Amino acid sequence: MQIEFSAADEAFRGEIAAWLREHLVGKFAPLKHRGGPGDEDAFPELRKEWEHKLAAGGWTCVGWPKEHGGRGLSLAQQLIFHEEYARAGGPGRVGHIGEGLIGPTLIAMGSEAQKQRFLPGIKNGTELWCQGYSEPGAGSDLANVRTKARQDANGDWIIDGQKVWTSLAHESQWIFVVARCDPDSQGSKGLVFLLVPLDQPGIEIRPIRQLTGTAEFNEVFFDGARTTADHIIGKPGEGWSVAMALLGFERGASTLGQQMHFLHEFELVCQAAKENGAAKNPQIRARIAAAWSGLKVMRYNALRMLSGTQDGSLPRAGMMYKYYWSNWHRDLGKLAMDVYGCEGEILDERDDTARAHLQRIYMFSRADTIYAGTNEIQLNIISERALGMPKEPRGK
Amino acid sequence: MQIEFSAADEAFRGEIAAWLREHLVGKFAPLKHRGGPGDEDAFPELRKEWEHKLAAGGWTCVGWPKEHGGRGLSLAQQLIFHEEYARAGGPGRVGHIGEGLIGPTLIAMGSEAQKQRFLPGIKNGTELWCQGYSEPGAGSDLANVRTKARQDANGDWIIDGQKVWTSLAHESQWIFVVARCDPDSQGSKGLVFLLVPLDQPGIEIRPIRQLTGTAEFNEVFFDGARTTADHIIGKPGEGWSVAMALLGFERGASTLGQQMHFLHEFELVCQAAKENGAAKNPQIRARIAAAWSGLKVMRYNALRMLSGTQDGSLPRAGMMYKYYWSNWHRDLGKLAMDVYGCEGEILDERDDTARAHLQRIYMFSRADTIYAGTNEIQLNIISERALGMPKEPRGK
Amino acid sequence: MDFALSSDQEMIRDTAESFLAEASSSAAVRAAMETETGFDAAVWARVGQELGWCATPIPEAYDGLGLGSVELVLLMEQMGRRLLCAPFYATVGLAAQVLLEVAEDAAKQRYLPAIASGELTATVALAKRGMDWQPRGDNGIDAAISVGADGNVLNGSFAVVADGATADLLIVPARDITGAVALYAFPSQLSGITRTPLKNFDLTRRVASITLNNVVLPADAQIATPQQVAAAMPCAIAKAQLALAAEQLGGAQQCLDLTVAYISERVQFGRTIASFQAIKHRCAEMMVKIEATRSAIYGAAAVAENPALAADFLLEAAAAKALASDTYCYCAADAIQLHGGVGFTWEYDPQLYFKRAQASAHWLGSADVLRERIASALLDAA
Amino acid sequence: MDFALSSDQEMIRDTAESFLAEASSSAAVRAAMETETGFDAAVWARVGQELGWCATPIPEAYDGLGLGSVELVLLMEQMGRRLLCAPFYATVGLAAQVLLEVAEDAAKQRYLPAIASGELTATVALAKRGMDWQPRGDNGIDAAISVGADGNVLNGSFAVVADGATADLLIVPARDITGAVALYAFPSQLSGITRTPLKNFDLTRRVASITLNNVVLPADAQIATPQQVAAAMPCAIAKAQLALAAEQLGGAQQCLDLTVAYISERVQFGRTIASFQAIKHRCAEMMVKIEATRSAIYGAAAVAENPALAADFLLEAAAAKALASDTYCYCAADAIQLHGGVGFTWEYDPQLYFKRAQASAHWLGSADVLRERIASALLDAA
Repeated sequence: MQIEFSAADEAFRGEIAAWLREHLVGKFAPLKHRGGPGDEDAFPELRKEWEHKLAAGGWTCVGWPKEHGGRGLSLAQQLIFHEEYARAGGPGRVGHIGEGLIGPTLIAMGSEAQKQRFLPGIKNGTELWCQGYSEPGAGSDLANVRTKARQDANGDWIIDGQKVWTSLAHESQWIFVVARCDPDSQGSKGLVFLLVPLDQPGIEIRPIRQLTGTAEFNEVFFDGARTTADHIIGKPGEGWSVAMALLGFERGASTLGQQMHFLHEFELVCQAAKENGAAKNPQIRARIAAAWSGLKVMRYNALRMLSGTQDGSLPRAGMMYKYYWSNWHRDLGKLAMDVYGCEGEILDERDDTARAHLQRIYMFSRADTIYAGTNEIQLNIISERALGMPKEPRGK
Repeated sequence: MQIEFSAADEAFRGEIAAWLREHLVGKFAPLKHRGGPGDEDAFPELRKEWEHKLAAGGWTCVGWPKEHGGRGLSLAQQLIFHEEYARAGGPGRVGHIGEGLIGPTLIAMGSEAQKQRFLPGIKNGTELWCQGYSEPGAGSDLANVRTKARQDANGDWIIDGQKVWTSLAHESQWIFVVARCDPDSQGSKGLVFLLVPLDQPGIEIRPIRQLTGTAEFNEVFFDGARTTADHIIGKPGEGWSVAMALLGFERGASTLGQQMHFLHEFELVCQAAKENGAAKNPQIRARIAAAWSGLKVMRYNALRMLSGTQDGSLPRAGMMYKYYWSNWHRDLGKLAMDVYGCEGEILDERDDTARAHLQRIYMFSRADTIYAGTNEIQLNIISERALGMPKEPRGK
Repeated sequence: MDFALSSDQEMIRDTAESFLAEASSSAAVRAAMETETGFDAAVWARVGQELGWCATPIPEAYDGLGLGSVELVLLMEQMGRRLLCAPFYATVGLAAQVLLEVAEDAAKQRYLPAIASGELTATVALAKRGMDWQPRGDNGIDAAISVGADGNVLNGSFAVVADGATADLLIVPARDITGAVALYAFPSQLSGITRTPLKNFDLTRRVASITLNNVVLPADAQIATPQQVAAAMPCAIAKAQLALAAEQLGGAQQCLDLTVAYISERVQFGRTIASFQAIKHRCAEMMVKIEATRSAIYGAAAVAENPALAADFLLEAAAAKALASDTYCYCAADAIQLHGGVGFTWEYDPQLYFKRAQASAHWLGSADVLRERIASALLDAA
Repeated sequence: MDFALSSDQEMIRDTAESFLAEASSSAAVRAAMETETGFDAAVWARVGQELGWCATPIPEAYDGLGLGSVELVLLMEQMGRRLLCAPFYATVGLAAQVLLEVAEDAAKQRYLPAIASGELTATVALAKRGMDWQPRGDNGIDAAISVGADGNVLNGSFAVVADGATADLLIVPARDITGAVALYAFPSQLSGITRTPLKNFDLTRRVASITLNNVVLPADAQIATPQQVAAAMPCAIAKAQLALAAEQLGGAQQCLDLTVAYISERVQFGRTIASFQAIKHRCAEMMVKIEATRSAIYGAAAVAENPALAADFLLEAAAAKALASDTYCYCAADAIQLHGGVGFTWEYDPQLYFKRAQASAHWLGSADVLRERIASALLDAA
């Protein structure tokens, strides 16, 4: 158990830091610290351009194996990459669903043809992806999929139904969809995992306005939408296991990058408290100290999770990871507003001020404990899988 | 809605306060603030003598109707009595189960003969009562009674089984018992409510040692214990409704007296904090302020509860009453120990010091959120009865 | 001693409840909050002139109804429950309380009847940087009087004033020529007054900044001396805290009611969400907090009516406001969480309450500040 | 960078786990806590002499094993889990850390080998009124050196000293003749030392008060100068905090494990208690707190090994101790609650953990104090 990085790793840290110092400037400067969750509609075109710039520098898909176009970085170097990217204020990645979720899934489970067709677009930032899992009737109950997929005479898939909470749908070219291919099936059986082009008449995208007033999420309506027979991962009926495997890639090295964003936000809170005198309020002080402890907890927790256990099982540190960060982040948003006091609710004209940033966190972090498994689902999972307590019975 | 008492009520306040000032002295002085929950084994003989003294002064059963030997006080005067009793440091009443629970139940549902037989002994403090509800297999699941009662040829009831968490069993002459008289019944059906003399060969009382090291509670074993046919309230099979009616008397005017004890304890905490400097700790200050708010909440909440709604239903203030006070009290115990810091765990030689008192609260208040309906049961009841949410399903 | 509501009080509450269910429905609130002033003048006219709510706490001597804190609390609770967009709180919950408790009788005669009749809206600027008033310290006030050719001249600024852009009458604390803080009231249209509506995230209640630049005050502008301010502002603020706490209570109650209604319909895993025990307990916790807050507020309102308990009232109002702020924030946050995905959409109402909860939590003292004030009274006295 | 335990570290943990499951079973703990000294000398001999645990953090130069904070943390965690009644914490978690970080080399040579071999027990008296050490302020220390005919004479008192009645070696801070606080070590049997065992509610770890009345010290008693104390005590205390935090973590883990085991068997309403969702979520919350605490502790232990991160270590140890104190108190309290009626009996074990949790929460700084220290470092620096 050691906390230091090797000299080679530290040299690598210098390399990525220098590259960012050199490139995240000029026209890209306004992107600093922008485009994260809750801010995904910030500068979409410029962020796509930034994605190309990153790709040109060889800084996309750094954890992918070299044979698939990645940089093949070690875990330690991936950590360093994500840390330095976030430390530099690198903007939210429009390509993150491709790079972090569907890309690794294709590498693990896709056909050779699919890899050749899709990986380069992800790697180069030219094809962006979004995720079609949740449905209006099935937010937490992910297996309760009602979107239907059937094959026509020549094998093309025809999709009807609706997905919801799809971020970046407007900016993306592709969506991966879990749909029910066996109409008599229920729950996690009879599902199929499809790759579907978004730009077609059978698909309509409607933004959902959030409590922030902005619209990061969308509803995606499928009305006879089509994709070809070869755009399937796994076989018909195996959709659930593919979908779950994909979610397993969520807890990757990029979590350390998220934490650097959190650190940045935490520092904004401290700065605001020092400036307006809230730093003299003993209760605020205690909460700031607790938030700082939480940053340490998340860092070491992620390192424990990524280092794994000898038997390869997902350790408890991994099972509580999402619950912990989402609640920490929500608390930080509330703390920030309490630091600002009466002025917390005043909206700044410019949306790149510290207060505007922290107001976004205050509001959008409410989604953190809901999407990707609500707090309640997380606690169910922890009690059932980590503690072996009885499963919550389904109704009916 | 008004908070003042009438001039007549205030005169009554002077009367009881004066009586206590005159009588709670001399040999009775050590009883001040003693004998409450968690301290029920303090000075049992002297407290029985005190009960007789109270009775001689006409200060027992003050809320009972005059025709049953009570003082027939108005609700306001009952509040005043209990407040002044507690304010004077009046000791925990060894007769409280008789006066507060079985007495009112007999008045409401007992036969004339039972009233004549039992009420005077309660009123005079010469016959003490304890409660036989909980069983080892059914702490929260009160209806899951396994103690059996059957009638012999001449109608006497024969009781076999076990009750637990019975306080004051050693000091009492009588126990009221809920037992199953229909061996084929389940749950709240087929139960009988019996009045049983404790001093008989078929009954054995074993104290249970608590986390405090002392033994306020007992197990009571029934092995062919007997009571006569006339010592039943209601009919065989009606035991559950009698038992529930009895519990309804728990939320009486004496709750205001409990609050005066709480105020006394709160003042001990403030005093300790001032003396040892903990009163300068901002977190302790915030907790003390919150505890003070809680005292106000409990007082007004009790007044709302006792004043009732116009339609006679138990208002929400009543449904949350027990949950609120028990958690407040538990928090106060923890606060007290945090005020004492490193010295909190040091046991004083004399057990009438403030620290000893607060240590008892710290430990015994853990029982507050468990007995008479655990926190979890309380929250079930609130969500189901007050909010109309679905009932928790039974297993099997 | 009787803690039940009288039948008159129940009627006041029930009337407000049914009026607001319609006049301040979710659709009505959403329409009002998109208007320039932030409220519907027609609804406001009904509230002030037809229903006579503005007259509630104002004594009969000033053409009011002469009712008390309990009645005002019952009204505020219902307004908070429905997020009524209106200058009621600034005018009646705050400004009328300040006039009643602090102002000279001449000022009361001049302004209270017009407030009671619903014709005059008013607000109070408090600390320089926000809606706050600390009984000790100078609240950062830089507004100051100087003597000009045409009488007293006022300069200064206030960063956040409730309904500051629309109120007819401004009441502001300012330093008199000795440097002590007195209270001034004057029409908001005087020359030299700049009222800048601020964009704020609680769209259901507007705030503005106010700058006073060589404002020549009318001769009768001073409504309270520094001595009167020092002596009586704490009580006025306590009454305003209590009214705000009641509004917060109503909001918290609605968060719970909306949540229970939604989760009783919403099915996941083949069951209503309401059937999950963890969810039930969360709702029960909300109810416990709400009822505790209600007890504190009703109790403080009863205490407010008893002059012999004036010192108690200051602390009880502080406690009620602290509890109400915490309870509202808790319930609004949990309403979003238990609504799940739709909870953080613009379309569903929890977000409106969530924003109001956070904004009002810092008006007239945060819970931290108020608890510290209580602690000081308990622990620092000799 | 690797955060997995090495196989050696896993072996240390697993050996401790299986040894203590037997040697410090509930029955063994309950027997030990009724003895006069509060621990079983035979078990202690096995711990110190046979298993070599006392040697763990002591460098090889002083006949130790030269292992680090990670290994000590793993051991302490298991001892806390089983409430081992033994002078291990006072001797190794506290006294050895003070000797290692603060003392002159001669003192290390004199005492550390004996501690490593398990032959010498030791403790440190800290603040006058409790087991605490504030880096600023004088900790109320009134113990002071004066010069007598036979050498230095020590007078003073300490109210609460861990294992103070049984330790062979006493280490105490005392004012030297200039009034500055230096550190002294001497045998506990010297004339003039009164060690009074205190009755305390955590029967699994004894405390004593110590009075020093004209104690004539050996010539070599001073083990650190005031300068050394000022410079190095914070790090020694941070190491002691970390060791205590690990012990607390183990206790919290056992509270959860005992609870899950009990409620998985206990049936109410025809179901195991473990099948109620609200109970499941409470257990999950415990686990989240425990794993968060474990991450903080393991991280701080890794930081402790890196001299370049010494300043970070002080804060991270404080954070770990604060988290561990809160987590332990929370889990012990919930263990009682979820055990229901039997939870507050003497017979079931949760009460033992509940008392240890409260007692240890105030050793070496309460969570309040430690968080304020962190806040000060974050917010008050220039």
